[in-house]
Amino acid sequence: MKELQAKVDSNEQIAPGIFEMTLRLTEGIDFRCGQFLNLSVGDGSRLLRRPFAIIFYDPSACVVGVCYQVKGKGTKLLSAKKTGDVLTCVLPLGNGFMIRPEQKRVALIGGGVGVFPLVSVLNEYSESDKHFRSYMGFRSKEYVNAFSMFNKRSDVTWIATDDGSFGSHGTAVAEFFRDYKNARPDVILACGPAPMLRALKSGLQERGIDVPCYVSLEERMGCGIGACLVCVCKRAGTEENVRVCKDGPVFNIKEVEL
Amino acid sequence: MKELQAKVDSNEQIAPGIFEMTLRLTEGIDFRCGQFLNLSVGDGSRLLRRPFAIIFYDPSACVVGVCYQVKGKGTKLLSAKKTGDVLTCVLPLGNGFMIRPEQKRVALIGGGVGVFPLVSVLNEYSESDKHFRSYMGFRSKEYVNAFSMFNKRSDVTWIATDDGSFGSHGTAVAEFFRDYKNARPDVILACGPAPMLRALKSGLQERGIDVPCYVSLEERMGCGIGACLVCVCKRAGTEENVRVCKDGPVFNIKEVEL
Amino acid sequence: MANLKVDLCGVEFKNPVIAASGTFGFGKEFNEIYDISCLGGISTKGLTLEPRLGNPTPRIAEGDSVILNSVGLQNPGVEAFLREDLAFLREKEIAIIANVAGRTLDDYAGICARLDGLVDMIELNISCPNVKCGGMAFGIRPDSVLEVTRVSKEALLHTPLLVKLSPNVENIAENARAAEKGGADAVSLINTLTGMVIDIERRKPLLANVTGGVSGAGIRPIAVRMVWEVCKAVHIPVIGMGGITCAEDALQFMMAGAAAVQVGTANFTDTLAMPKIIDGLNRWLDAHGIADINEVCGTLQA
Amino acid sequence: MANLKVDLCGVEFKNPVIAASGTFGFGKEFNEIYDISCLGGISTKGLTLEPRLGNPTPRIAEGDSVILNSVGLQNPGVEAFLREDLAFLREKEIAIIANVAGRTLDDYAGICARLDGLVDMIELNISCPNVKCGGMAFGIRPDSVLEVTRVSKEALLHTPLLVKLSPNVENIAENARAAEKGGADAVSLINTLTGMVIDIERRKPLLANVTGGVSGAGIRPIAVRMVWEVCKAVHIPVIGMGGITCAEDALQFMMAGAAAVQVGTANFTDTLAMPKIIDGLNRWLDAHGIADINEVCGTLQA
Ligand SMILES: Cc1cc2nc3c(=O)[nH]c(=O)nc-3n(C[C@H](O)[C@H](O)[C@H](O)COP(=O)(O)OP(=O)(O)OC[C@H]3O[C@@H](n4cnc5c(N)ncnc54)[C@H](O)[C@@H]3O)c2cc1C
Ligand SMILES: Cc1cc2nc3c(=O)[nH]c(=O)nc-3n(C[C@H](O)[C@H](O)[C@H](O)COP(=O)(O)OP(=O)(O)OC[C@H]3O[C@@H](n4cnc5c(N)ncnc54)[C@H](O)[C@@H]3O)c2cc1C
Ligand SMILES: Cc1cc2nc3c(=O)[nH]c(=O)nc-3n(C[C@H](O)[C@H](O)[C@H](O)COP(=O)(O)O)c2cc1C
Ligand SMILES: Cc1cc2nc3c(=O)[nH]c(=O)nc-3n(C[C@H](O)[C@H](O)[C@H](O)COP(=O)(O)O)c2cc1C
Ligand code: FES
Ligand code: FES
Repeated sequence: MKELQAKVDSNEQIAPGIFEMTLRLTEGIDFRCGQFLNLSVGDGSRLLRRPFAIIFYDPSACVVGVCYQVKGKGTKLLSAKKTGDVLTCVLPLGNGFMIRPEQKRVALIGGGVGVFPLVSVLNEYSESDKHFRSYMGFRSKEYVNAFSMFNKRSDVTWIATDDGSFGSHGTAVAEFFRDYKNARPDVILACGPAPMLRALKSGLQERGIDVPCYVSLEERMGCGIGACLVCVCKRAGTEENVRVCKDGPVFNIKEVEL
Repeated sequence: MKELQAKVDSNEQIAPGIFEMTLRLTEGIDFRCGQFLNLSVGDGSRLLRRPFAIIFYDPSACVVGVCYQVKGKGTKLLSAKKTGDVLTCVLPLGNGFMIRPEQKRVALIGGGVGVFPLVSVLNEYSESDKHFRSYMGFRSKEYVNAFSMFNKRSDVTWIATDDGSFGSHGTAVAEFFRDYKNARPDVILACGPAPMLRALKSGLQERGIDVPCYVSLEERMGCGIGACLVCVCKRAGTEENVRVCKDGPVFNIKEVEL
Repeated sequence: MANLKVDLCGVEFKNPVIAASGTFGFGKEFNEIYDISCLGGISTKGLTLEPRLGNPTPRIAEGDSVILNSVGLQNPGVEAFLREDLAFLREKEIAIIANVAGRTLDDYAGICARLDGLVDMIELNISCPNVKCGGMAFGIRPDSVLEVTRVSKEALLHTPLLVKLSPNVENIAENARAAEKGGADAVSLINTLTGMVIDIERRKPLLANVTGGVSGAGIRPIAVRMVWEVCKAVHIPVIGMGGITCAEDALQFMMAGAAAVQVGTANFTDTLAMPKIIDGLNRWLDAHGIADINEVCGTLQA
Repeated sequence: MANLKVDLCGVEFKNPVIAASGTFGFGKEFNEIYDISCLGGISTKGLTLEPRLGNPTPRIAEGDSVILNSVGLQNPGVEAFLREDLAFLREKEIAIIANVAGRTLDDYAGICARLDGLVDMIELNISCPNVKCGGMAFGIRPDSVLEVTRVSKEALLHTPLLVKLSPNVENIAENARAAEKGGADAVSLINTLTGMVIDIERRKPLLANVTGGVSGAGIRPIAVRMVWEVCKAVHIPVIGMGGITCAEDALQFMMAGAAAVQVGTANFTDTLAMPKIIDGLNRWLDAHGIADINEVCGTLQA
């Protein structure tokens, strides 16, 4: 966990309103898939950094990649950055995804920008003996291309779109359960909007599926490093909070209230 | 007087802490020497624009030039701008310098960044029958180069530096009075810090010199266009204020309290 | 295109976007940049019975996303306004709000009587923090808010009375209720917060007046909160302001309950800020399929 | 290198730069980024007698050069702090200020008694605007400021008492005098201003708690003004804060009369903000040939 300068290497639109940015860091980091960074947006009026999943890290060049969707003022400002502009970031943050050696069959379930943290899993395990099946949900066809990198490394990819303009009409979670019998995953990794994760949790419960399932959460953040208690969510069944930025963002789906 | 987008064409350091910036406007303007522009500094946290003298305007390309010294946060931000960055500006502002046809011999007295508005006079009258004598004061030698453009077009240039590291040791006003008998100007145009202008005013009074003398003033500004009454100074001998941005920045030295 | 017309106390505004007092003069200068007849209205620079010179310079300083001003009440006096500026504004067919101030209750009564029937609305500046023996005193305590409102209202037969509230108070809703009780037809808020910037090299305040009024984008969350509190507290219309820079900002104030908004400092940052806000409101309403801006007001769920 | 040491009520600070309560936890996380023993001190996250869960999320929103938070008083309780965090901070050899809050006068007395002699200073948070039946009530009116200070002071035999003032008041100098009268050894200010941001798409407040505390660079001019007013009003030391981002900002507060400063929101914008401020103070003093930071305090000419 360091505060580093990051020089913009590239910043390109890869789908409507979705950008891929690569950043050259002033020094190397230890990175594990599922971790994120907290990035300044390069304007004095924005006091908070923006958290984004690190989708890859190239240790030889000290380059990290993120993909972000333009939503509000900060990501709008980011989208105008040019090669050579200097930002600052704190990274790597959070616990990241863990796949135990004996977990060979991995299900990845992602919705919207929630697919990005999962991309880093595929990157990290690209040369491993894991078998991936991916279930991805998007708003519509145009967004699918942004995630084509996804297709390359997983054994099977199921795509669903909200409007049916690509793949099946529906959700990633529905696709996952449809394919469940064939997939028989040893571990499930998921990331996406809260309703999606809730549907996954209740789906698993209803079906009595007890496969380990880890989800990566999003919360608005202050410090991003665990000090300010801004980004909490409740530990399920307790009167205790966990910090998404430090104790997460990856939690066992049973551990947290969604 | 318009609000226009201005694309940075160039932005280069020409002396320690002094930059020349050229800006390409989205449309043409009517410009007279001594007028200024009010320029955004390209950061959301700075709500006020910065006023700078327009040192030249190229109507064929809709390009204006300014020279600025890095003083505070805004000019610091400006100095980091790169070719292609887009700012906004309001221009042309103020009344500008007027030289009547019968005024042939013109004395220009400038101190520090106050030389810039005078540069625009030389540019505007470069092909005219006017004879210029310039008296320029700088902090030290390194700053003189920044103003070398000045040398080219005036018939005689006297340079003074605070520390004597170039030209004579002293002030532009002292040089002017030393040369006064030879110069016999028909009109005097001056710009510089308040103490310099005050020395000029009292020097003229003491010597009973009644040649028309115009000075360009600086005041902190809000709107820059005459609406907010932030930038006033007092009309001499009255209980009335004038607005530097709209009624000036050029005033008859007798008209205003310095 | 949606309806942008709003009605406040029987005065019609083409749209809810009004130039805030002190940042727009009497409209002539901005009219050199764009035709100001597109605006909903203008609140004039603060007028007094006699001409005033205002405070010494420097009168402006800058913070992060805020500015500070200590212009004070420099103005040509109410007679000069009537003689030289009113006709021009009338031609523009926008609602004219005369912002007025005074040192004494008599001053307020006097200037209200003089302007009665000549402008569309009168806005009492009881909160200008720059003039020592005027502004501050009236605007802070509920009892003096009530008092100055009452005497001003009594001087008015034809023109609705707007009272502009200061944010430098303990409980702005209480002051709004005092204005309502005193007979205000509407309230506007917020005026500037009191602040100070120090020039550390000279070890002196940057403003010649030592302190000044803080305005601009940075104060918006404070202003929105206060407008929301006031809208819950009174039954008269509320005009919201403080850091509005775009249509989305204006909508925050309107959802909190404001019937119209004023735009001040943003005019400095972008001389075209107000036409852009009006345009932005139109586009936002269209994009959301809303036919009338009035449908948005006070729709906050909180 | 100039002397940066400052002494407040007999407590020595290596330098006048202190982490502000709530933005720095108990120091462990920032210590993963830099060795926090370089700091002058730390004010802990607000502690209560029992653990607290705080407010619902989202707990943070953004404005222009400001943020809003509604964390509320989430904290592990004073016992957990003593058990798990105090020893770590002691090792760092920085001044430890325990920021404390409560719902009742007894709460304040109780937590002060529990911490007496165990920390270097106790900072009463009587101004946290987020907890409905706690914070706000005590910090607004001079009489209740005096009361809560008095009962807290009576519970303390060994540890100096710092009272942290709310800016959401009519006259902060009066509240400072009340704290002084109640026995405060020092005062700190400002806590956050109350604000609100509306999500216009959902027509709901962005913060689950509806309103939140405004902090960050944008509030600095308001904070400097208040610190200056308080420094003129009391004889006890003042710790200034509100929007400090760099050494030059800190110097504004110190010239206005503050003996030390706290840095909050800037830690989010730049995790290295505080070491940079300390470094900047050193460089500024050297560049100006000043041998001791204490020579700067209260030197404003106004
Ligand atoms: C751990 C984590 C990883 C993320 N990874 C990605 C990613 O890889 N790609 C991607 O496109 N998005 C990702 N997000 C969401 C992303 O952080 C927000 O979309 C972004 O911060 C919005 O910023 P803005 O300036 O556009 O919005 P604004 O509304 O202007 O932001 C205002 C404030 O709210 C915060 N905020 C707004 N929306 C969110 C959100 N959904 N989650 C958290 N904070 C928010 C901002 O960070 C900022 O502090 C991630 C969020 C978290 C917490
Ligand atoms: C009509 C006019 C023409 C000018 N022409 C030039 C020029 O050609 N070249 C040049 O280098 N400078 C010129 N100046 C001065 C220049 O505007 C300031 O140096 C500059 O605004 C400082 O900005 P900053 O962000 O560095 O300082 P900051 O201190 O960060 O600025 C804070 C605020 O104060 C204002 N301000 C600070 N110093 C001055 C000043 N001396 N005069 C007016 N406003 C000030 C800024 O505009 C800003 O609003 C001119 C000023 C005026 C009024
Ligand atoms: C330069 C300046 C002058 C002002 N003069 C007045 C005034 O004369 N009367 C008044 O009621 N308010 C005055 N104000 C306050 C504004 O009308 C408005 O209430 C305040 O600036 C907040 O809005 P904003 O953030 O959009 O600027 C002035 C503000 C500025 C910036
Ligand atoms: C996330 C957050 C949490 C805070 N929690 C507390 C708290 O528990 N107790 C307290 O006295 N102040 C608290 N504050 C207020 C700060 O200590 C400080 O007074 C305020 O933020 C102004 O300083 P700044 O502008 O440097 O942040 C908190 C501020 C923030 C941003
Ligand atoms: S963002 Fe500060 S604790 Fe998570
Ligand atoms: S800056 Fe507004 S009148 Fe000159």
